[in-house]
Amino acid sequence: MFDKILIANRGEIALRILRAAKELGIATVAVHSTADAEAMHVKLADESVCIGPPAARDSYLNIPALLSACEITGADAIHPGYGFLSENARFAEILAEHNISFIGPKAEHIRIMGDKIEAKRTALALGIPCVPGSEGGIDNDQDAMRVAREIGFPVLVKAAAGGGGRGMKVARTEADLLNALHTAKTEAKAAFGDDAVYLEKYLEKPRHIEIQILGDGKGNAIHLGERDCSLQRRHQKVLEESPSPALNAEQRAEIGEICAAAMRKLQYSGAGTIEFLYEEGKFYFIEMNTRIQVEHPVTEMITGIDLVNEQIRIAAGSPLTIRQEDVRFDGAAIECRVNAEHPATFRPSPGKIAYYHPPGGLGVRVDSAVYQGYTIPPNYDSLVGKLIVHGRNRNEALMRLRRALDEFIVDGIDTTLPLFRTLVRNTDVQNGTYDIHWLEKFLAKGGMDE
Amino acid sequence: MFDKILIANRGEIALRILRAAKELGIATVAVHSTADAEAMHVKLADESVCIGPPAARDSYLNIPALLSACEITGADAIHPGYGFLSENARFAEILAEHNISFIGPKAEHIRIMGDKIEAKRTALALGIPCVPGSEGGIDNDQDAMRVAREIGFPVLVKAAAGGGGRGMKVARTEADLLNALHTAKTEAKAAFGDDAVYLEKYLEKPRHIEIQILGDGKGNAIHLGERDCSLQRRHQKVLEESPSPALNAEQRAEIGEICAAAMRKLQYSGAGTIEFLYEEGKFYFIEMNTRIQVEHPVTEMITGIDLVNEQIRIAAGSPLTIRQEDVRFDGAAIECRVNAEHPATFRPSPGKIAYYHPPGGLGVRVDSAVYQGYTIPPNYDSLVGKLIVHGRNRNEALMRLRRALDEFIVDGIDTTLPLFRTLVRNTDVQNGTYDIHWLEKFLAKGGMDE
Amino acid sequence: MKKPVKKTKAVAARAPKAKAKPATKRVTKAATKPAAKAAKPVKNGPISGFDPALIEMVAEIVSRLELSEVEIERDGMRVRVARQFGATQTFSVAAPASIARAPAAVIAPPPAAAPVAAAPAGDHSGAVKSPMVGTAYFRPSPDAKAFIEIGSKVKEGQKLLLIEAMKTFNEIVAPRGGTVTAILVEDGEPVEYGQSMLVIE
Amino acid sequence: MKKPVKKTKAVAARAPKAKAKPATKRVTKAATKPAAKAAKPVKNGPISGFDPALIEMVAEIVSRLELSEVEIERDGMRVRVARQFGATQTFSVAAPASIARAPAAVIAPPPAAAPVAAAPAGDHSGAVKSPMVGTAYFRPSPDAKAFIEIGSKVKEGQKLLLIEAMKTFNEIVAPRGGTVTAILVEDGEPVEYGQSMLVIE
Repeated sequence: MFDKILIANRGEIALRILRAAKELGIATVAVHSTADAEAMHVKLADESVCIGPPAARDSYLNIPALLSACEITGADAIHPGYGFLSENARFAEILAEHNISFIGPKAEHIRIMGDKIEAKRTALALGIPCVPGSEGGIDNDQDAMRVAREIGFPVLVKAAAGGGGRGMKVARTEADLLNALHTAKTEAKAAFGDDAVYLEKYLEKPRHIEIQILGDGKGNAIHLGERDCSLQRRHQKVLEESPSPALNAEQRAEIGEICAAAMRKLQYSGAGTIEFLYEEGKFYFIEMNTRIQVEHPVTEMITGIDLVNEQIRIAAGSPLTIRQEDVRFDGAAIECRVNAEHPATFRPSPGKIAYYHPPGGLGVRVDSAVYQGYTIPPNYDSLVGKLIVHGRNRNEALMRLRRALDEFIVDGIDTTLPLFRTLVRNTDVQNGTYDIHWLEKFLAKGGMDE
Repeated sequence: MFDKILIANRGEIALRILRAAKELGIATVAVHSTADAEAMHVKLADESVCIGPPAARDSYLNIPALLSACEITGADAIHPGYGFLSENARFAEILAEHNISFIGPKAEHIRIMGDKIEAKRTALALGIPCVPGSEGGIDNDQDAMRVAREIGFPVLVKAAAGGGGRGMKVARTEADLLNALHTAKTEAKAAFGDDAVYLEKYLEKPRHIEIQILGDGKGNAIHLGERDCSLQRRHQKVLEESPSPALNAEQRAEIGEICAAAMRKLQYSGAGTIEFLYEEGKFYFIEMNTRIQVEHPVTEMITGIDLVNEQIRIAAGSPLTIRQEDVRFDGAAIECRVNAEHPATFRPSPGKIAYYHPPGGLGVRVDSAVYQGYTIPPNYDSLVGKLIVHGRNRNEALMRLRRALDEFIVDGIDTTLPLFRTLVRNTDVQNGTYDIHWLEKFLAKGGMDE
Repeated sequence: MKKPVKKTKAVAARAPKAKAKPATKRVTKAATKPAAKAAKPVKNGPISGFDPALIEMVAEIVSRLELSEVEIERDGMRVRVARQFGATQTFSVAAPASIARAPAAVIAPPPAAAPVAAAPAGDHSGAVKSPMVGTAYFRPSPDAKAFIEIGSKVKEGQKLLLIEAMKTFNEIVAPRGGTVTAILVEDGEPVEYGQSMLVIE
Repeated sequence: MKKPVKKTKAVAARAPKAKAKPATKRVTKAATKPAAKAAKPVKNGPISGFDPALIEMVAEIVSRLELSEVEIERDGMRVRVARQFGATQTFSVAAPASIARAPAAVIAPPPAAAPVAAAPAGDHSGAVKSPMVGTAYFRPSPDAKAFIEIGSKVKEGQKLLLIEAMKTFNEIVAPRGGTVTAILVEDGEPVEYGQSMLVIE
């Protein structure tokens, strides 16, 4: 096991890592920018080193400074958290060259999954379902119809040279197809000087469902079920839950095993998440995150497994301590990302927290690095903390979330707490009938207006 | 189900009840003395009523005021919490006369268990093991020896008229017995004018182990395992854990089933705790608490069952939702009672909390009704809050407790947090090798001296 | 005695909240007070030159009155006294602030429309406070005349109102003689312990 | 260039804590800032030249009364006393308070024995701060003479020390000319970004 872990991150995830290390009896080094000198994890760490000015490129992304900090403190491992250097394959390699353990997967896997095309190719090869479509361009109407029938309507006609939504046409039925094809070709020609188009399955109201996996790097891997992260705004997850209201145990076991099997084949090491769009019973691979995720506590709450603890153990060379058949999914968990933003306009609201009182009691977990009097610096993301609740079933979790939200006080700055107080009382959210467009539409319709 | 529950208590248990009621969608009424006008549960309740001055007899024990508060608010049930009126059979009867539901057992069972002699008689009749002894007085040396051999050495010779430890002699071996008997008789004669004595099994280093039970009042009852509350000071529990380091699954199932069977026979309704001394594999009944207990979260953490929620459901006439075979004991939980007392002298330290920051993260629960700026009144008990941790095993729970204690900040008053920081690092506590005398001895030996 | 007309339970149930909360929650602070006090040293100040005792004295005021800042300038006579509300008062401040934004408003009750006079009158030396929880009645029966009204002259020991608690009617009498200058609860309204019901001056 | 003698990792590993922490953690409170400001009047004032005892005395007041700031100006008689509520102050206060009682002292490091001069000098306008994390060396090789010592006159651009980071030695040169009045880190000691290493006046 490691003697001393350097935490190459900030905010709540830095504190999360610190807690896991402490519970393993491992010494901790907090590195921080000058803007984060007063951060809670800095105060709680065994040692701390200021590594640069506020700009992340000069501090949290500053590899030489991190290496120097390891050297002067004698840290033998780095946990990168999420964001920053967590999915930087070169960083993982440099650490290896310096005999410092990277608490994350092999550089090779980070690199593969960091490249969209390579990731999809690998996923297909590993048997992970992807969005079906024509392999290459579509030359004529007959080919178009044949492929469209194969992948099933609705289909999306996309310009090969396109981007940003231009040159894209949806065909909902066979009758629509040729018209869509010709329009797309015409538009593509006009816009890009190239009328090559291809076909892809069109998802109208997909959910975002992701599978948490753990691998030991030696060919063992398990899945820890899914998280439903469909409530998003501008592609940012807002509220996550597990189990997904859309899946049953059989579907969970099936997609879970597909992912675990893929990770066994890949000899993946550490924690990872395979993200899917999900519609009408089918999963479509989006990407794989080769790191711990913001919403990991949702999985911890229903499985009882400490994911960061497992990451550290695996990086230290331990085998998986849990077999797939030992993983149990107990009850339901929901996480709210409380941001320092106006709950309706989402204008960022950094500043000093004048009063802070987190909720407590049964089934309530708060992962937050703020405290009363702490000033949220304007330099980084706006996450104030995560409120996670657990209940014996989804309804109990929702009721618990409601009461916990009503106890949570963060004053002095705007937060998105009021958004969650509204969401937890919304019928669609209560029924679990939402897709990835739901929240944007809800907000556009004035859901948060007075 | 009830429409509105009046919470006839204060402090953390009042907040605990409020949370359970909110999660069931039931409206809440907080009643409070003038000293508790700023209490958190008062601020969070749907309605609040001041029922009297600080002295408990004029407020929290004032039955007419509580009835009037029910009347003016329309509350249809009262939860008494622990202490105050929670084990007052007459109160339960008066509520019944006023058609207000008492969230607790039948008055009859409160009364039986409130009377030491009647409780022991009932326990024996229900098959619950009690401390063995001579049924009546011991008349001669032969009888004494016969009985002593039956119950096994060491035995305690007790004056029938005695009390407060006077007229008590321990006989560790047969050779000691007659001398102890005669000395006790002589002392008893001198002290009480009556030389009648009786014999009882003497427990040298017992643990305090209690069994949590739930009954539906209709003959169904289950047990939820044990809590080990051996770490005590002046008969006050200080730290509780489950499972007990002293029991194995078989012993747990056996004593648990004895208690559940007894409660089925009794047709007990609601939550209750059967307390035992435990020594060398044997249980000896002490008493039964016919209410929710301070340390109930320990059981909630390892079973996932919300005990206050169950109390409310049962009082509303619902059957038990959990069968014995569905009860699972997951991992280990430990609770620390953080008191507003000096950690070495235990001098009470009421006053204003200048800074408050509870620990958070995975497996950490804080049940506390204080907040920064809150003044702990000198009128009631000194409980600041309860820190409860859960881990996959006892070692993980201990490590988590250690890190959570180090995060916990309560400033402006003295608290017993430093005591727990010491205890969690103590070898005996870590090994679970403690009995009910351990803590007093540890403190007497200067365990908390600088 | 006949039972007076009583409001329905549903109505009665809502009332105590509106009444009780603002009284208990709003009292806390007094932002301006310290200013007057802090100004003193400047006015009288015969201080010249640097003096640690001065700092100590000012600091002591700052500390005692929980000020966050005192600024004194002599030339041009500048005084600045600031007080930040942190810990002590924050909960009372914080809770309402959160409610304002909380759709459910469950953290604390809305700052109900308590009669403006109620708050000051509550602490008035002439206030008659309820000795128990119950329902206040100002007349012996629904169609009878009220015991008192605003402007009534009352003698010590004179009957003012009844408080019903546990089906019994408890007479509340005047603790002293004087004129009824305010009645703070309505007929049939629930009252809690210590709640001011009327003022005799 | 020869590699200077380097302390063993074990030693180096412990060092930053003692050093780094007081710098990063202790600044918040009264200790440094007010002292630095309080030093101002000393310079200009006819009090007694630079007087550490004065600083110490003011700092003691500041500390005892939990002030966040004291400002004293002599000409025109300006006094400013500030006290911050809430976290900046409270957390730093709270943590050490808890540690004092915590047997493990893990909440924060003990208030290590930083040189008394270090704190005020940290914010000194003449302080030379480290532009990177690394290990400071004051001589080009173990047996060589130090580049500078206290009292050295230096010119702008003159070599002051080396900071080793990632096996390379980075020259730190004087940002301006003057006299070295303080050296705040030891030879071979780790330094963090922004840490004051010496003072040129």
